[in-house]
Amino acid sequence: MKYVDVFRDAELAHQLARHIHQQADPGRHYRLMEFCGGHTHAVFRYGLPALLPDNVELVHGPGCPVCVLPVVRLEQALELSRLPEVILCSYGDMLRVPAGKGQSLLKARADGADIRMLYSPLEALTLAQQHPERQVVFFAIGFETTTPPTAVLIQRADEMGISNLSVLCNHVLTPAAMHAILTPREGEATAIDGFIGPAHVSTVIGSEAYAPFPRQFGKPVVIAGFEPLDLLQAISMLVGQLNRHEARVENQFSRAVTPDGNPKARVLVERMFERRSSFEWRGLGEVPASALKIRPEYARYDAEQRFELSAPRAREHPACECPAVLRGQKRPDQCRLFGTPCTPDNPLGACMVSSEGACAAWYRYNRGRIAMQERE
Amino acid sequence: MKYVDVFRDAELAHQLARHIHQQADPGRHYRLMEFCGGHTHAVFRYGLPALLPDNVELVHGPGCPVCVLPVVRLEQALELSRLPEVILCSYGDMLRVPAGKGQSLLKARADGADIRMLYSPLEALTLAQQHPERQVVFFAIGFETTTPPTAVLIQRADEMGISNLSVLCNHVLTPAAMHAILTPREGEATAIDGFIGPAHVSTVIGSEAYAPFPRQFGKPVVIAGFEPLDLLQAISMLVGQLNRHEARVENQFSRAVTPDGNPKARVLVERMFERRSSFEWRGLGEVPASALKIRPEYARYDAEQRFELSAPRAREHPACECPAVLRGQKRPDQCRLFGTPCTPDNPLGACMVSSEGACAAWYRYNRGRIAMQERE
Amino acid sequence: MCLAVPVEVVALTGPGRALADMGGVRREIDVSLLDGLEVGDFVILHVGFALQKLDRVEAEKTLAILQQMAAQQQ
Amino acid sequence: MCLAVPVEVVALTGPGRALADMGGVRREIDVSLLDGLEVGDFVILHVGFALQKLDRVEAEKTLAILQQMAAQQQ
Amino acid sequence: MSRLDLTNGKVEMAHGGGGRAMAQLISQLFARAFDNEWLAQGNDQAQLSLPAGRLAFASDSHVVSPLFFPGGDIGSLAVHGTLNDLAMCGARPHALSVGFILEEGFALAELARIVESMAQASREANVPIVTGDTKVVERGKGDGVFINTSGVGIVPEGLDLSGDRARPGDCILLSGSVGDHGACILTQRESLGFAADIRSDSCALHRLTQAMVAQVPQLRCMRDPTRGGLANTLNELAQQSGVGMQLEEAAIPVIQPVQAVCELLGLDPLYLANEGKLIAICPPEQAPMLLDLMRARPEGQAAAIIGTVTADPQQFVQLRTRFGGNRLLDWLNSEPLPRIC
Amino acid sequence: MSRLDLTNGKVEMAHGGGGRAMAQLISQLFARAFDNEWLAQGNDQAQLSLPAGRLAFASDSHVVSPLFFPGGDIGSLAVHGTLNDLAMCGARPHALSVGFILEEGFALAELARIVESMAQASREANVPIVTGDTKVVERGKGDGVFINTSGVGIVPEGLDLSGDRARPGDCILLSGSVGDHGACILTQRESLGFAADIRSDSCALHRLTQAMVAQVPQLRCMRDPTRGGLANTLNELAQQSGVGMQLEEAAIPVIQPVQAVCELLGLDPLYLANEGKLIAICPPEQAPMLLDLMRARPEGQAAAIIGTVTADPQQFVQLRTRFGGNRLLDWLNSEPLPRIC
Ligand code: SF4
Ligand code: SF4
Ligand SMILES: [Mg+2]
Ligand SMILES: [Mg+2]
Ligand SMILES: [Mg+2]
Ligand SMILES: [Mg+2]
Ligand SMILES: [Mg+2]
Ligand SMILES: [Mg+2]
Ligand SMILES: [Mg+2]
Ligand SMILES: [Mg+2]
Ligand SMILES: [Mg+2]
Ligand SMILES: [Mg+2]
Repeated sequence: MKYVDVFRDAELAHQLARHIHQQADPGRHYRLMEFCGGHTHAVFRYGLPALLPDNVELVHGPGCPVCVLPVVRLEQALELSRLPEVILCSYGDMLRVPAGKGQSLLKARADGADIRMLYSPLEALTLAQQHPERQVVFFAIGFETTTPPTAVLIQRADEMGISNLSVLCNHVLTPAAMHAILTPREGEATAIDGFIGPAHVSTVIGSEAYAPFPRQFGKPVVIAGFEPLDLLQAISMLVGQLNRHEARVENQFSRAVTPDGNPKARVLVERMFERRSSFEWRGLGEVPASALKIRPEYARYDAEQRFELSAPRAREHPACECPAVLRGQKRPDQCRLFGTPCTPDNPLGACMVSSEGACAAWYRYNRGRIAMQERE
Repeated sequence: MKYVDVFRDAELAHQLARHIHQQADPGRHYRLMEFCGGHTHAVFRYGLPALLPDNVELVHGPGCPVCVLPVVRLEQALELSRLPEVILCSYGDMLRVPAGKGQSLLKARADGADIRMLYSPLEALTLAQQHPERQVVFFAIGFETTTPPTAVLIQRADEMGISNLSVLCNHVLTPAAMHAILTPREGEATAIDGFIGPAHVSTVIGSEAYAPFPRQFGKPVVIAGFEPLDLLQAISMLVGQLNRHEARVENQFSRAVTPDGNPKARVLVERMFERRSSFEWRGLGEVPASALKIRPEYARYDAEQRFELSAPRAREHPACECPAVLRGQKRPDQCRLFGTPCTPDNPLGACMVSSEGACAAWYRYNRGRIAMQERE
Repeated sequence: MCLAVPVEVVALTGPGRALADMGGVRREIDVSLLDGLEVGDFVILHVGFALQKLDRVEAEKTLAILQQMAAQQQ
Repeated sequence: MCLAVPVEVVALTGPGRALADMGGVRREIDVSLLDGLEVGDFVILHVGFALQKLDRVEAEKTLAILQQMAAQQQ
Repeated sequence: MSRLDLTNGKVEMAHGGGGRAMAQLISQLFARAFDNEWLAQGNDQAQLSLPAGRLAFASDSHVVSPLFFPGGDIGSLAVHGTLNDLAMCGARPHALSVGFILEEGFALAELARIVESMAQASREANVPIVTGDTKVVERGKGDGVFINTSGVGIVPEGLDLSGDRARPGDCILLSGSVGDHGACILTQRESLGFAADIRSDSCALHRLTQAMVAQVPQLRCMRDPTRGGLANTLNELAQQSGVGMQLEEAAIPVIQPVQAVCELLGLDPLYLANEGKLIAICPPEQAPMLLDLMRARPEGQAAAIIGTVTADPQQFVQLRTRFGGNRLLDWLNSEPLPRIC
Repeated sequence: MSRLDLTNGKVEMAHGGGGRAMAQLISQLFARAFDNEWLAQGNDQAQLSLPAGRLAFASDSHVVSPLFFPGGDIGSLAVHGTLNDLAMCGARPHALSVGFILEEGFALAELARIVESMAQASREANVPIVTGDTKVVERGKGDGVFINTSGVGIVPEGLDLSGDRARPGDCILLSGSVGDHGACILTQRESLGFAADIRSDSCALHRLTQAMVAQVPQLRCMRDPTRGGLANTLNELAQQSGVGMQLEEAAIPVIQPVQAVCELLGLDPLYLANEGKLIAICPPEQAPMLLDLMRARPEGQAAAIIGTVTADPQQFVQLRTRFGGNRLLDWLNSEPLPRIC
């Protein structure tokens, strides 16, 4: 596959890894956060930690939209799905995510709710047209990458005069979350040395969006593609900056990321959405100006306006260490719930929800070791 | 089973049969029409012809509501059933009846039409309440027995304010059909000597309803129950009248038939229905004043008013001898379609449609003999 | 035509409603077309409706006639 | 997050629509967020939408750098 | 592995997905209930050491509604159904397979009840369920649960029972009353509104048949008159053997509530399904012995000789009524529908 | 008996009613297509004279959607599925049963196409379909057609293959590329909108397996990685044998369009279903011979040694990536869903 396979060359990867081994200063520790769950996924899929020096540590960030979605929002979706007139549709990732009491969209569907999986949001238009007597609700999740498609959906519905479609909007903003991660809490020091920035988000928002982080927090950001060579190169670039005491935004994914991203997409998003003053991120807590809602001009497409939604209080497990894990302050196995009872089959916190979550990835990767330790 | 088993006593039956053998004048032929399909059914279920003298012949009449229903009316029901909003419901008997082109309600259901079988018409009320967004149409068939229950259905729907229910009314009148059978066509002589009158119809209309037949046509009528002893007794009573050159209405089923039937039921029927000036009986053709329609005061419950129904021309097979068979002018096997191609699996005329039809009964009863003849 | 059977009223269950029994099989039926029914009465049941009361005396009479006709043949 | 892959535009099928190919697998995609696309272009595809054009020259540059870094290790 | 929630849980697509949830369902429900060495092995097939003899092999799917009814449920019915098809050729049944097709959203508690019932039927029959399969279909594409059972058995040496072996003069025996299962299911259909004390006759007949073939190896054939009832099954046999049949109505047992249901709905008990009855055809000399033997067992306690095989190129099955008339018991096209006329 | 309308006809309730319509369907469609002496006999079970040996017995229901797909259909799949389960223990398959659950309204023309495909698969495999059953469910309570097949075969003397026999040091062989069937079905789902030239790998493996066990009777076990894919199936085997496994990613063949579908949908081909592949585990000494033998046959032409069995009380299946890292191939709960992240 063009522009894919070449960036998975194992031999090149080994040579790159050797380069990083040479670069890395044995006298220091590099804690690099890959913000994006896609990177976390790639890290484990290709087994990159085995290639890296011990003192280059990858810290897994909150960049997985289903992980950070507050349970309250999922419960609202479940509530909507139970209305007989509603067809609730969302991406496959969302269907398995557990809410309280062992609920999930998949279980709600088994219980009779009409829940459809979409590959592309435009399929919601077709559903709305095929079922004029029903209310189609698109349960929208995702970062800046997934937001323009949702904007196109609303635009098309508007052009086509479709009145039985609405969007339960949960789009969130990457830079706001990075800001929260870098803002120390009381008694904390910032625990990461630099960011591997998300390639696909950046194709939309552009590399300029990360300029504040070096400036304000002195942390370098390297935007990286999702193939293993991309990641290794970005790691090398971050190690280089840190060795040189630099903090700049660099763009490893120059093949699709420009300084200003996709202006057409950004204009469209700006037209349809406005920032929420604050939004809860599961694991991170309330983050100011970190999410989007549909503008009042398009309120008729806003499921939050169209339906009366209850807002139950989300109760996270009090011992869950996700806030510290997602800030890089703690390793997953330093949470006392990790492994027992918190597992990917029974996730108690955000980081265990999807295979891209920091705790889930750690669990899978280290499960052999963990189980051995438990036996002892 | 009380009031059932005693009237099925085989020993009594044989003695009664012997009585009839003694009664019957070997010098003459008795052609007695059991008007009612229920009687036809009983005749074959119990094997009565074997018990009777050869010169006491039972002629099978048109008293099966599904047989005499014109194909046009069934096609209207099929048409209604294909409307997405319609739930069409009817009695089990109706579901298998073939319309043109191999169609039937059962096949329409297999094709996706929402067709329900009812045991009692009141179930249509429940359906209408359970599906407020749909139109429930009760495809009503039957003689005077089945008409009062339909009347109660309309009355209840009216009292309960149910607006998504209507009735496609095909209720027909027994005396009108008997009148048609006794009215000779050009070149015909009346071919029957007397009627075995229907017990259950008579529980509603009363024995007085048959008074015109002896008076006007000189034919005796004996209302008979449906158990084999009832039938044998009625045959004996008819043979007796004929021997005595009498023509009276006698009531063998005095245990449930009175001279005026069920006045309460008759009043209700009178309130809801009026006579059609003419109605087509499959096999008999147009018979004046032989069927009921819903009165204009209740037009909102009349499917013929509520829906635009097309009235395709029914084309019966030109060689079908049903008109002659039902008048007792011909035996089924005198029709050149009988057996090949007209069979119960592929009925070409009214008399082959249900197991109570004259040709179907003849076919089943005489099939052994017929098949033998075909081989020769 | 018109399948109907004699069933016994075993309980009056509401206005125009009764529980009927035939050979151990029971069903709630509509008796609104008949007045003055009592438990123990037999009625002629058709499509869930009682169409007529069964007259026990007449039934016995009919049976007696049948038996008499038969007796002549023995 | 944000699974997206480079696909080749093999046909323009209507306003804002194109047929895309990846390794022999094809799908109609929405390209309304990009202007001036041509057949043969590669785009980054996410949930059925082309989010960005892929710059072949930059891709080659990145590869060249990678190869150069690797070469230093041989 | 977490615990299956057999109280409030529902069937999910994952239970048929081939992963952990399916393994959990199999180990915590099926393997535990059916408990035998073959299932415990966890292979995709069972390997059985059987005695010598011809192999009998049968399969039936079960789709009954309602799933639970007096006298049984879809689970026990599925076990009995296939055991009986094996038994009808004189085989001793040795093992069953089970294939579940579950509808998404079906209550695991009901499934567990059905599985327990299958397990009990299998234990009582002493025939293990040695292999199986589970599929899950989306809600609205199934009906709670469908169950296929297949089975294998061994036919004792020297036996040769087949539906084509009936000969004119043979006697036709029936093991008990007809129509119980069909009438039971009808009275369970809520919409008809009937209440009656009718139990399905569902039961395993292999012990009875083994006794029969042991004593009367001359038996021509046996068959269980399930769907289509006695009348259609006899037509099948008549056609297979190229013979006619003459039955005596008075000899065919029908229990009163079944007869009453038939009167009420205009049905004929001879066309209603049975799930624990068999027809046996044997030379006339052996008929009395066979009848005694059948009546001596609970499954055959109401057995009767109901007619004889006739020479009839038309292959008609005829019934002599109690009145001496003869009526043709023709094939029916399908299960009879309730009638008003 | 009138003719079944195989052009415009639809499945009706009567086709499962046990009467004439069902007899017609059986004789005019099933018995004609599957054409063999056992079905022709028309009994409720088949009686088979099999060679001596342990009996293998397997059963699978098939519920695939769409019913027709490149490389096969539900009919051929149903035949191959059960043949393969028999083949996996080294058995020679001798006979199949088939149980249809048809939805009222299903086109008889499609049913005929499926039946013809089953007949062809059965002929090609030289394994007859000897007994069967048909049920019809009301419209909306099924999904066109579900097919259960069960099968019997004979295990040659001296063979003992079972999933619990893998031992540390054993080699793990795979007969060809993974994910073809699963990816094919995904690309056939209209709603996803993909078009790709991916054929299901559905095929019968019993000739391959018979060659394998004849040459390498030391084989520990075989299994076909169907639902759940290679990863779940290996986890099953690891758990059964109480061992671990170490695989080499680079050794596992995945064809390019399957890989591309996985990239597009965020799926892992190691978890996608296969319907014509097998895993074989054997002592290391026999592995090269076994590999050669597999590669010499069309069904095993892309066979590879993909890993080894390890001693691991945790029973982990691990994959060494092309980059030298190790990744745990855990059980999945169910078939993977398309992802956006
Ligand atoms: S192990 Fe579970 S509870 Fe603990 S931090 Fe991770 S997700 Fe939260
Ligand atoms: S045999 Fe058929 S066509 Fe002829 S009269 Fe009877 S019903 Fe009509
Ligand atoms: Mg069977
Ligand atoms: Mg059976
Ligand atoms: Mg059977
Ligand atoms: Mg299976
Ligand atoms: Mg359903
Ligand atoms: Mg199997
Ligand atoms: Mg299989
Ligand atoms: Mg069967
Ligand atoms: Mg369906
Ligand atoms: Mg298998």
